[in-house]
Amino acid sequence: MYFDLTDEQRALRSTVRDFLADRFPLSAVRALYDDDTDGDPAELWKSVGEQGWLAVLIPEQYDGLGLGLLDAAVLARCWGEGCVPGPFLPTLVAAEALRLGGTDAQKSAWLPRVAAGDAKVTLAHGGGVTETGGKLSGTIRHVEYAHVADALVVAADGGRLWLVDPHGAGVTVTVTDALDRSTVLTTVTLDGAAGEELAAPVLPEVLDRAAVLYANDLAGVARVALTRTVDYDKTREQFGRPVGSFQAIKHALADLHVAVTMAEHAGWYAAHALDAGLPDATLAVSVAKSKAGDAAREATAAMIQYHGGIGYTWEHDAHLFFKRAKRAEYQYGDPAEHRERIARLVVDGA
Amino acid sequence: MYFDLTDEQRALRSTVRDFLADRFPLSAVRALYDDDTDGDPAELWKSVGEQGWLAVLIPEQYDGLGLGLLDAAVLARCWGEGCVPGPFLPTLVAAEALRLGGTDAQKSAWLPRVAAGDAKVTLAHGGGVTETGGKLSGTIRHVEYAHVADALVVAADGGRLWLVDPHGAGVTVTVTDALDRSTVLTTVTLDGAAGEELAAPVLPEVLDRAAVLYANDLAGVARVALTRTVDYDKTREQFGRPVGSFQAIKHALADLHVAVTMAEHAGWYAAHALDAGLPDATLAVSVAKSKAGDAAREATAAMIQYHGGIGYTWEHDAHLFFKRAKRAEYQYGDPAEHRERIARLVVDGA
Amino acid sequence: MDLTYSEADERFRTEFRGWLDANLPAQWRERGFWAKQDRDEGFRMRREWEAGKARAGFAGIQWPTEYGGRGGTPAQRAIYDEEMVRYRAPLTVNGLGLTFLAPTLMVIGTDEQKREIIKPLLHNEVIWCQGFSEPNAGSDLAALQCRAESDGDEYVINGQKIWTSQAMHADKMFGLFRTSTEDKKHRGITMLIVDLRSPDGSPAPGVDIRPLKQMTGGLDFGEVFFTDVRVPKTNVIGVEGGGWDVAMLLLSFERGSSAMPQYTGFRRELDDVVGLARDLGRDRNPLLRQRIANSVVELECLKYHSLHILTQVEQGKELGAASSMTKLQWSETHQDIGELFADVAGLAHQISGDGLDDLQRSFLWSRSETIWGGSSQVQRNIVAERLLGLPR
Amino acid sequence: MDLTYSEADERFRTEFRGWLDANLPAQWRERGFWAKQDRDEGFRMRREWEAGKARAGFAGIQWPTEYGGRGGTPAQRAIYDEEMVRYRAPLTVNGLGLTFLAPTLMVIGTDEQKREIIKPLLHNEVIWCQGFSEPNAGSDLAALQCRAESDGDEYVINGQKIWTSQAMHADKMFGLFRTSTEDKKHRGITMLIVDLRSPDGSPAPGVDIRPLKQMTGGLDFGEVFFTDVRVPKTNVIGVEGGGWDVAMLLLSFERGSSAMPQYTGFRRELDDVVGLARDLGRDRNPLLRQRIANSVVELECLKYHSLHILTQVEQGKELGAASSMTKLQWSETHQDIGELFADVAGLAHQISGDGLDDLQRSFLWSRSETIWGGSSQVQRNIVAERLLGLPR
Repeated sequence: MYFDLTDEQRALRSTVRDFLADRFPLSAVRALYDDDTDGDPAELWKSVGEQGWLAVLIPEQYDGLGLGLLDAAVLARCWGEGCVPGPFLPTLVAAEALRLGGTDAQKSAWLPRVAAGDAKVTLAHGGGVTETGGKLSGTIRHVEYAHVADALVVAADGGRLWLVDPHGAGVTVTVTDALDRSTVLTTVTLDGAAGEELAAPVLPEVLDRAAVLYANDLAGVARVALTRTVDYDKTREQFGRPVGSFQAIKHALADLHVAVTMAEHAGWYAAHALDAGLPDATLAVSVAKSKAGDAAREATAAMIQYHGGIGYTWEHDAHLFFKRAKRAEYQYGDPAEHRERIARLVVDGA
Repeated sequence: MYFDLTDEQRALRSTVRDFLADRFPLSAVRALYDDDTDGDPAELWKSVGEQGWLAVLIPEQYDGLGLGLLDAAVLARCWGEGCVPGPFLPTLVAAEALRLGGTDAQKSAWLPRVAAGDAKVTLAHGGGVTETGGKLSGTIRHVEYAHVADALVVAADGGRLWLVDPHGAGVTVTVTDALDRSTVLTTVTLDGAAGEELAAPVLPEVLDRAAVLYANDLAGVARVALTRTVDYDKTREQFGRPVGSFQAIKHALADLHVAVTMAEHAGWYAAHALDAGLPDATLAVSVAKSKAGDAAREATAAMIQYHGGIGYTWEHDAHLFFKRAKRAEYQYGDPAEHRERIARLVVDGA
Repeated sequence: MDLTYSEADERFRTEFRGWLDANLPAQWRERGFWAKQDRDEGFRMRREWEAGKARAGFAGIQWPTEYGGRGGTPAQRAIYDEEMVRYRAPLTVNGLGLTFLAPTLMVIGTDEQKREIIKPLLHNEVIWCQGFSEPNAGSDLAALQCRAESDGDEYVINGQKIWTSQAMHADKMFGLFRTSTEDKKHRGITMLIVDLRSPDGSPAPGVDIRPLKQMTGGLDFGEVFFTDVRVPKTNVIGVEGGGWDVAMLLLSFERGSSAMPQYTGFRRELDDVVGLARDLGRDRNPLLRQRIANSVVELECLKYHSLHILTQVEQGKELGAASSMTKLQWSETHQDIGELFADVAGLAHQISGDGLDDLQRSFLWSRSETIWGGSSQVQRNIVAERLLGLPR
Repeated sequence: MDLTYSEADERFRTEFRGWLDANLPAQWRERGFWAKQDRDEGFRMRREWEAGKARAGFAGIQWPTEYGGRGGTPAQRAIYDEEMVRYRAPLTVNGLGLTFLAPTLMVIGTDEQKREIIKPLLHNEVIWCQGFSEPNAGSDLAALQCRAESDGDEYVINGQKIWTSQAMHADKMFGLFRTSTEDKKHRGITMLIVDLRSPDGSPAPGVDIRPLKQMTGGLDFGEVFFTDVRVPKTNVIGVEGGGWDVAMLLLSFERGSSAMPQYTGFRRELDDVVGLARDLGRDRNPLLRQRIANSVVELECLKYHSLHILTQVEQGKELGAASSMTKLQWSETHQDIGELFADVAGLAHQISGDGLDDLQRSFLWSRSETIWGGSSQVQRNIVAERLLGLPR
């Protein structure tokens, strides 16, 4: 019985935190908000690739580390803690589709490149994409970083998955202007684009794994939003007392600490449950994503409220957390959708 | 423009409050909890009849006062404030069915008796009652005070209303054991019972008027629950300070004060809207009932919590308020049902 | 109960609607119109239009005619507010002056102040901002530090103000300044009028005005820095050292105002959310329907509450701290509508340029509404202590 | 992460299940069985059964064998808790003694106290209650007033205790009494053992025990009044005047306990609510489904949290104030399940004798769970100050 990170996982977490704080602190994230670049910091991507973190879930035979989802979740949480931008999680997710469902050729072609940080891939799902004779048509909205991707994994109607070249004929990628600029959301339009089908329709498994990674991102967002607020309210004075000594604020922050702690536990449990194939793994995925979405929304809203006026300015970090939390809340199932799935499991016994 | 009670209505409220505090204080309500009587305090009923309050909605031609629903709402609110038992509201509601939908003969037979306090009537609805040749069959649960009623107004499938003699053949009334003993809930079983049909299927109008009366009862429950808690917490000390000086408790009580105040406004508005035939009357009914149900549930739960241990005892009044609030919350539409009706009005434009 | 307006009041409504029909450009009423205008140009358009409205007699509805007001009733004021929102007429550009400064001067201003300030304010000849908050004095005004040191017939101001609405467009500021550091905290404060602009419109010497960007990306607030700015002592409102009492009087004028404009505006915003739900085929979703209905409940309650407040005002009753309830009710409800919008739109709530921009801005902006003008925490303190009598 | 139990632990589970299969009467496991028993008779049945369980070696799972315990691991303790709930085995009748008194004595008891108290407690030869709360000292223990005045080798106790669980059945009390009014409030307190019964089982002279009826109608608490009750000084636990520290030590033993029993019990209760929804044809209602799912979320989080706590205990780590989080999580979640039950049942939630009685009682009882054992307000203070480090 051991419910905690291993020493190795803790060491990884320290390394990643230090690295990100050094290479991509929040000031760099804030700079992205004022930039007109492509929103994908190239140097950060390069360094992350060099660290080998993109290899975390890639099997050793494809030059990866062959670690578990829990290890990837450790990374995702660090990403959330720092509101770190770039197609890191999208690439992990799309590479999971290739790992789980790709043909040997597809895996050999792509997984080593992903592991080395040489290829960016992203998952385009949730649109109404139809396929006729290997040609795909349809529009998929809110696809992360398709504009810089080397390959798209496209989910078509019926749950089949296709590898699509974003630079190929019949593919248009339009960047949209999202509130949260720690990601880039694009619209992918396919008009008879050539697709190379994956060997297995593994979308449900991929979506579950994505939900766990984003739940951990959200848990990281929530924790730092709370910690920053607690620290600020320990020293900021109003009416001659630290704001954090007012009981109404203390109690609100205490309730958030409970909620965020539960989201953290749930994030680890769900990752482990998938790794270990526990019978309640599906339930755990939905528990983790709904709890993390709720906790992050509340913690980041509290970050604004309990910083007072300054928390509402462009210059303060609060809105970076708030906007990222609000974005990731809806990715891979929002809390209400995951609760309905829990109801299907628990009420309907489905 | 005048949104308030008139001087007459305020005077009525004072009279009723004083009367009830004198004749049926909370100690008498508590005594009912330990009694094995029929749960209908006969003397209270007699005095209320003598005061003429049962006549409030009865037209003058039937020896009533011919006042409006707002006046009846003033009474209902006083009833709630004191957790007053007895078939007062049930009789007002069933008499409305007779007033609005009864034949001339039915009105002449019953309304003067109701106005004088000589007859108790109650509405039995929500069951699956079928009618064949004037004979009614079916079971209706949670009918208030049918065991002491002189007449039942029964809603049958298809929305038709029938006057039924509770002592007649084919009628069985069973008293059930409800948590809230400031009412008596019965099960009425009809097995080919004789029914005398009303002239018009006015059930929807009756249910709306009942919802408004019960909303005002709930607003009264909520207000007194809050006031009692505020008063207690002003003096009760813990850690050397009045409990009510702790900011977390202050803020919770402040939020409740806003909610209860809104429920009070909504209760008056809905009654007036029906009286004046305002175009938003239906919306106002559902606003009032849902808001009052929510406010009363929260205020009475807070009454227990913020009294500490004593608030949880049988001897303290808190549970009288809590149980009444919880009962009336589900009568004539619970908050979720009324919100769905609001959605039909606002979203569907129905 | 009588929720009808008098004939005179309804005549006023008809008259005002007539004026709006004739004078409010149709495209101004379109959703998103103002968001598309250049900020300064938009301000100029609103400033001029509002001045024309004042010249036509539709400003200062309840103010005495001697100050250029209309001398109308509280009900007419409510009708005015209602119609302005119903017509989607532009918001006033001089709100702080209209709501706070002018009523205060009517009570305690010198004759000269009344004459020189009130009417020009009503006609937008001078735009006013308010200088209360400072970086370390938000909810806690007694802690403010921006100094005004006495020097002969003048004060010399040094320090900073923050969260100053309209700072970028204001000509003058009325604000609180510390004129003594020896008295008790809230005794050493004086309310002063400060010219922010040189005759050519540039900032006056020693005045530095910087926009403060919000998380919406908008620039509705500013910071104002003072370096040796000289102000004649005739610019005192009330008396030296009496600033705290003047501020309390000034803030009390918020109380009488009903929340009918918020009601009308937010109901329309909610209608837009419902429309969006319909467009997205999510209007049958039972969870969203409950949430929509709940916002309707809270807004309708706000309406009833406003009618009650209006009655109290018309009856000349003291409202006490009721405005804190009003603020809590509208600001918290508006925040819920923002969250509802996001849940209806899903990930699309993130995307600008999709026709959602107004709702998106409102969603973000509503996060500030529970902070400025007395945070929800401060309002709850007031409700608990002044309305419920709970101990400090 | 490794959520499997060791082979030894799983062997323990098998063994314990075997004992339960053989020794727990089938009808005891039926819903509503205990509610139907006479209160005193039910207590006697549970007391004897539990003593038998202790004799079979299934008690004091983690206690050293020298005290009659099993000498097991924290994991075995968790398995024991889990199986007890899974089998619907009756709750212990000696919980306060088991959870608090015995572990405290193991640390600071005299040899005589250890010998004379712990094993008889484990075998239910003596039933213990706890005398902490007083009418004016609920959350604020330092304010307690029940006096124990020194008189030679004895103390003379006068005053009252309230909210005393098991008061009607307890043989002895361990409690906090004021032995000095001169020291600082929390310094003049001493932890004493008091005999409540005469040899014939009637209350001891000067002891008056009254049941305290709760809003459920149940009698789980009592009040205990003392009039000149004499207690030998050897009955002090720790030292005179050291009661506050003893109490802190004593309460710390709650920390190590995981909330697996609450998890298992509440999940089963939630299953009953789901069953009820199905019976009433309301299991397709999307609002109720969200609420059910939300309770599942909170309970599953409680499970994960408990596994984490268990790990910390097994690693010998200091848990600090984490038990306050645990208490908040389970008590607030249980209250939500109560409200959910009422919303599923509608008006029927009011009616007793309808097969809903267990859920109905739980619904009401859950209202007390956020008050006793440190109210939610007190727990939030602890979380804020001790876990987040916010200033007092």
